[in-house]
Amino acid sequence: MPRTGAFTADGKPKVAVYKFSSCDGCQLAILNLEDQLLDLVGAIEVAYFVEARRRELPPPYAIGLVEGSVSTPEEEERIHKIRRDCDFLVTIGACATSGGIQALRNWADVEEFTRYVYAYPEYIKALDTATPIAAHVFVDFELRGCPVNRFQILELVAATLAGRKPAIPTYSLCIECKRRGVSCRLVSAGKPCLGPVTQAGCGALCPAYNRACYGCFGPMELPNVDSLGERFIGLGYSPAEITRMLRSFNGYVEPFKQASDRYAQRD
Amino acid sequence: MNLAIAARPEPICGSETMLPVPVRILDMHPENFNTRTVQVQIVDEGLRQRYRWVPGQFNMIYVPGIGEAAISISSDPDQHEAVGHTIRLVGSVTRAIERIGKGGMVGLRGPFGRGWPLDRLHSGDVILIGGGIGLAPLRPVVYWLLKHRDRFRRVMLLFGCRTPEDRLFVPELEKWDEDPRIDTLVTVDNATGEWVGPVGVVTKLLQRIRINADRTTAFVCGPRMLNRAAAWSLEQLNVRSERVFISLERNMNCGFGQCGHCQYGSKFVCKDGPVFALSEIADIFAKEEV
Amino acid sequence: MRNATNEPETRSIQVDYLARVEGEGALHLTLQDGRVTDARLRIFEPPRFYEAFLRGRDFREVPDITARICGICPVAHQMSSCHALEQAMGVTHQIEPSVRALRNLLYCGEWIESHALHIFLLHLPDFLGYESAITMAADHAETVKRALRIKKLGNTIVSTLAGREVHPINACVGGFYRAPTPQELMALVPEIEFCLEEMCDLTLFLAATLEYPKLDQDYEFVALSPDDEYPINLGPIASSKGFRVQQQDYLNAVEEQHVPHSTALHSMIKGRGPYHIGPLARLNLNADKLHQRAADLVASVSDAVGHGLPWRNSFLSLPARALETVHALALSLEIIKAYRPPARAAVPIRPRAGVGAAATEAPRGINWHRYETDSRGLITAARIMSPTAQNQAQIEADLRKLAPQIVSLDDEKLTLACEHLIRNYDPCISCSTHFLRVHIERIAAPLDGA
Amino acid sequence: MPAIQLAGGIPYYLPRSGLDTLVSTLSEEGYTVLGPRVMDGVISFQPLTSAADLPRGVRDEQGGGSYRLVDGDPELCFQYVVGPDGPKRYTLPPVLQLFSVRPEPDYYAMEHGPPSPPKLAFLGIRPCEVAALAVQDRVFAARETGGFRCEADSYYQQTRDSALVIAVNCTHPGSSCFCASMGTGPVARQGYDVALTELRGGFVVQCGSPRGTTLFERLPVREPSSAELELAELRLEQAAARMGRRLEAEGLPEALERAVEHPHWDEVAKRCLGCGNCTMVCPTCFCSTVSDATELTSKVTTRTRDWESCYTHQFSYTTAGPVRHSIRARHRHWVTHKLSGFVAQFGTSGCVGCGRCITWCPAAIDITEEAAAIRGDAQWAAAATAARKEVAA
Repeated sequence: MPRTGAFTADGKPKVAVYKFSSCDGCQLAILNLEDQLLDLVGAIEVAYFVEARRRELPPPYAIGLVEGSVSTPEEEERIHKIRRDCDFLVTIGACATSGGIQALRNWADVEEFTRYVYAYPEYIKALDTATPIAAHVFVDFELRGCPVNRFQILELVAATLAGRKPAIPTYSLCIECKRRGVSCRLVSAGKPCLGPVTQAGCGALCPAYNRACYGCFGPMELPNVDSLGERFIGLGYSPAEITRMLRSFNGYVEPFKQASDRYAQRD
Repeated sequence: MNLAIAARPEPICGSETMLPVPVRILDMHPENFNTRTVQVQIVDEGLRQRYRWVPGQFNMIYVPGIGEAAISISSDPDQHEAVGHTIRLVGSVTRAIERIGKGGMVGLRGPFGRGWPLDRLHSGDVILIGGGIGLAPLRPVVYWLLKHRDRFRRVMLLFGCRTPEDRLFVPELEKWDEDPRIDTLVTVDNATGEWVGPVGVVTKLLQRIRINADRTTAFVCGPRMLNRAAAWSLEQLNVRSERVFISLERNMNCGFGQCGHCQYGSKFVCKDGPVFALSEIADIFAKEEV
Repeated sequence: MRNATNEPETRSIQVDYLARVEGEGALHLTLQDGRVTDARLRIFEPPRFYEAFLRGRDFREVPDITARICGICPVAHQMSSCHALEQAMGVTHQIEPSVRALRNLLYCGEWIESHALHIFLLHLPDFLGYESAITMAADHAETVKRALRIKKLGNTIVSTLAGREVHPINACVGGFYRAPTPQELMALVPEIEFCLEEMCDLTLFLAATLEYPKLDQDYEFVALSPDDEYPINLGPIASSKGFRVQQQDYLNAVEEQHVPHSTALHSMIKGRGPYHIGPLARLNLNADKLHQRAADLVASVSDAVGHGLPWRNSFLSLPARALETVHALALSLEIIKAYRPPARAAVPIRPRAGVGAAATEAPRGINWHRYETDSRGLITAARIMSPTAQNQAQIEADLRKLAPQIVSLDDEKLTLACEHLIRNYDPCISCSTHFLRVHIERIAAPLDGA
Repeated sequence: MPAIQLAGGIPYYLPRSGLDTLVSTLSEEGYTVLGPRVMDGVISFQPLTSAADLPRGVRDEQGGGSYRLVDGDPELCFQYVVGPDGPKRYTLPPVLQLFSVRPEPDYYAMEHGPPSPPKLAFLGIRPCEVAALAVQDRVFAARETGGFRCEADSYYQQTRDSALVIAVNCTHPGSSCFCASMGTGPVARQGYDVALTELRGGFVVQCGSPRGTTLFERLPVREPSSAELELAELRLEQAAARMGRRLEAEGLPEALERAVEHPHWDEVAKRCLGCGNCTMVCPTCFCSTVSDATELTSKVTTRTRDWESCYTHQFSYTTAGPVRHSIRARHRHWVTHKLSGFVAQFGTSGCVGCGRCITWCPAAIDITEEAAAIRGDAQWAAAATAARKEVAA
């Protein structure tokens, strides 16, 4: 149940936007809603959004949008406070929902990584893993994508304000691709397209630009990664290449992680 | 009252297939903590006069900006001024209907589907088995049966729900309980408060009454598990599957077999149902994920 | 979370989360007896180890991965990666001119978007005394709407050419996955023409209406400086104090140094000190190569701000950014009108062992990437120097320079003044992959109170 | 096997040069001419501006999960099989606005209904697609199946009523094709205004409706020579013999109804991706979902109907969760509905043998192989499996 303090006196929901380990692209997606931005800030109260404003309103907040993954001890603590501050917690983008590209460290020796990148590794206080927000606190809704589709953020807010379930598809990219009338990169060009196991939402961008989907919206509902992987093997791709395809921006989310671990072993 | 009641009345959909017509919420009556009975009236006088339905049919109720939900009609089919729908506040549409409240406006398409085969009930015993919100589409049948009581021998209503607080239409249940024309039995899964009645699943009530299998027709509506249990129990009691009718729930989306959502085997629940004779669906009734 | 404590002798100003910058940074300023004893821009953006996990990836994957360094300037990282890897693969000379033109167009889109965002939504509130563009919009709705339209056009250019504005998907090592049709690009022309007029108008408006704080700093400006065009994708790297190196030799000119009292590694010109990159540096070094539409405005803008080029005041980065936006809009028009689709969108590449390094001009300055590959085309070594990392030492130097002017202000105003100055650099902290090492140790220290 | 014979009344002959006149005449009459053209490596069904847009000299090679364009006879325009999309994209658009509504405090105001239906000419669609239109007619023009006035989809109905169907009989069936065994091709038997058969110099023309006759009488047609007629019939006969696949429909609906728990579904579920490609390319699949989008400030709601697939998890959603949770159940539902459910619901098979679901399935699942396995047709199932493995390798 939303707390009364989570709304302004005139009934607008207070919205907070938080950043964890990320590239800022998903927050920027909000600012990229140029045509709807003024309507949006009129319909909600932007209570906390460091990238956009200095002013802050105190919690509680009706909606919290979280970008980024948890990769430092400080972030590990901060997310718990944020969970308490927000009535409805939404993760936006691949980092927050699957760990993001930085979750590649989860398969590596982070100490070696630190030595490679930083001259003074002793100053780096980073966790051994970069993990999605839901690995730490309960998350009410997840918006996928690297980056998130800004219209899905808008839909989430509009649906929440209207009181309906947001229309966010969880089916395969192929459905979106075919609706758009894009020619299939896998069938008609033999390219290793992750579309059949990737969640729709981007608008089938890559196939429309003559390239195979690289899975930036992460796994679809109940994906059959192994079957697609076998098809890729048939097309001449090695287990190592398939492992890399799966281990990109959503590599650490379960179906991709498990499949990539299997292919890594076959390598 | 027209006896040829199972003839499917023509739905009212505005000028286009998917276009709801505006209806006003005349009344919203709380049945229990999460269930409301909503009376709506078609605003357009002409459409209201044309609108007819039979027990067991459903309407698609539309809340702009939220969506549509299939809701069975729970009022008296002879009452034409308003149409009653009993809703449980579990989804965004039903919650929105409650928010809009008395005096507000929603959209309606319907009635859809084929209702209970009242025209085929020649005589004999009628047994109604309802579980939870499944009592709603059976209530119009009770009204109808009581009006045509002399045609039948025995009329029974078995109703089960989770707790006494989950009961619907409580004043009516009490009235029917005292009405000698209908045997009403209510059971709960968990007895709370001052409940002294039967406890247990509704099919257990079947053991309490003597069924004359040769002349019994059963109407069943409840959650999936109840429907299955009732069908199985009635089979044990030798009631013919042609005379067991079950109203099914699926995700009706268009209402007339064009969107594909509510398919059950080769049936469209919205168009061929929601009421099916058990014999029609016996092949798939107990199967998973059909 | 802002916290300012007042003590008689020593004042300590701490801004724990710098607002209206991209990424997370903090400022720590210590003033003692009217002097600045410590000015530190703290970056606590968590390490993401890009250079480390790039190793072992296929070279073709690199532009998609490095785009994710920064959501604000993904094109910059993609372009630097592509150029560096084309060098490593030995195909640089095979890139068709029309592919190069498309790359410039893509980059123009990013400049327009990023500059419009920064000028109007992040920086302008400082000049007009608002905490954000949200409150500013209540009084200046018209300006904000005009700005949003220009910003949107920048995004539209990027998304038309490359699918989406954040992490675009069409650029690849060797060119593009699909070259746009002339019709797709021509559809943009009316809006570019409209926004070009608007931006010219707004540039003069900004120059004439805003009051620019005084600051005179003896900067060493560093920017790409090609012979015949305003710098975006190509050209050697030059400085206002005299060095000129090829892109791959950048590390001959700059190095990273330890700063006293700090574990910070700052980029410095070898043997000299901090340097300034970004719009101001580009403009000061390359004003003669601006597109005519922008060049025509330089005199009036200079008059309005009371100073001719070169501008040695980082507060004048705002009009510099505005002029560059005009330039990018005018250049986009020119590229689109001259566009002929390339014979092949991308050069086919056979992987080989190689080394490549390249710099491009991100909206906030030089973005330098270097890669080594093995014979299968897998990355064996990676190094990335992002613009904000390079500007950090200069920002701190500016803070020390500005301090005497503002030291008499109360804490709130002083904080604002410092933040305003930092925002001159449009710092993009998410980008700053490896100067993080500097301050990361302070994350353990309590954020509040000094 | 009886020789294939051209149907219809007195045939005409349209020289190849007449194609352009055909397209321009249609455009002049206000039709949007839709036909095959090469786009991004496939032959897509798109608006044409002239006969030059047709895929002249291009052929497609299709197989399980595979499609490639290759060079063909430079004289011929219709030597492809079928592309991924056809008339369905236009009669049942992927996204169709149903209406928009502005909620007011006391009522709601309808702002816009559906768009007005276009006037379309389908040029060069295959007999299997003509058959698919007839199947969709039964779904959306509910009159035939005893529905009510408002149960007919008026957008579909009006688009169909005004559409002109100029079919081209199939002389180049692909390896995924099995229209001959479904009785839907390679020669169009009904449901067309005009049916063409392509020869190197031009087309043998049969008119199937007065509209077709009126149109072609205005074109530079002549009477075909007996050699031309013979050649056309020979080509079609050869085409019927060259079908890549076969589906034995006899007794299949009953077999599928009995096969709910057939172990074969578990086998195919291991390969099925649940991606829905087969349903998206199928010319008879009609499933859709409606959804609302709201504007933030005006609260204006737009309701659209989008293509949906029975392979999505949410498709069978109820308050108790999706009914068909597993990929096994979803795949079974599709195959069963297509080959059996349609018969019960609409009195026709839902499959017209176009082979799209085989070609565009990334996992190369083959409905003819599935059907054979369910029927217990062991020999044919084994042969089909072997053929698939060969293609995959």
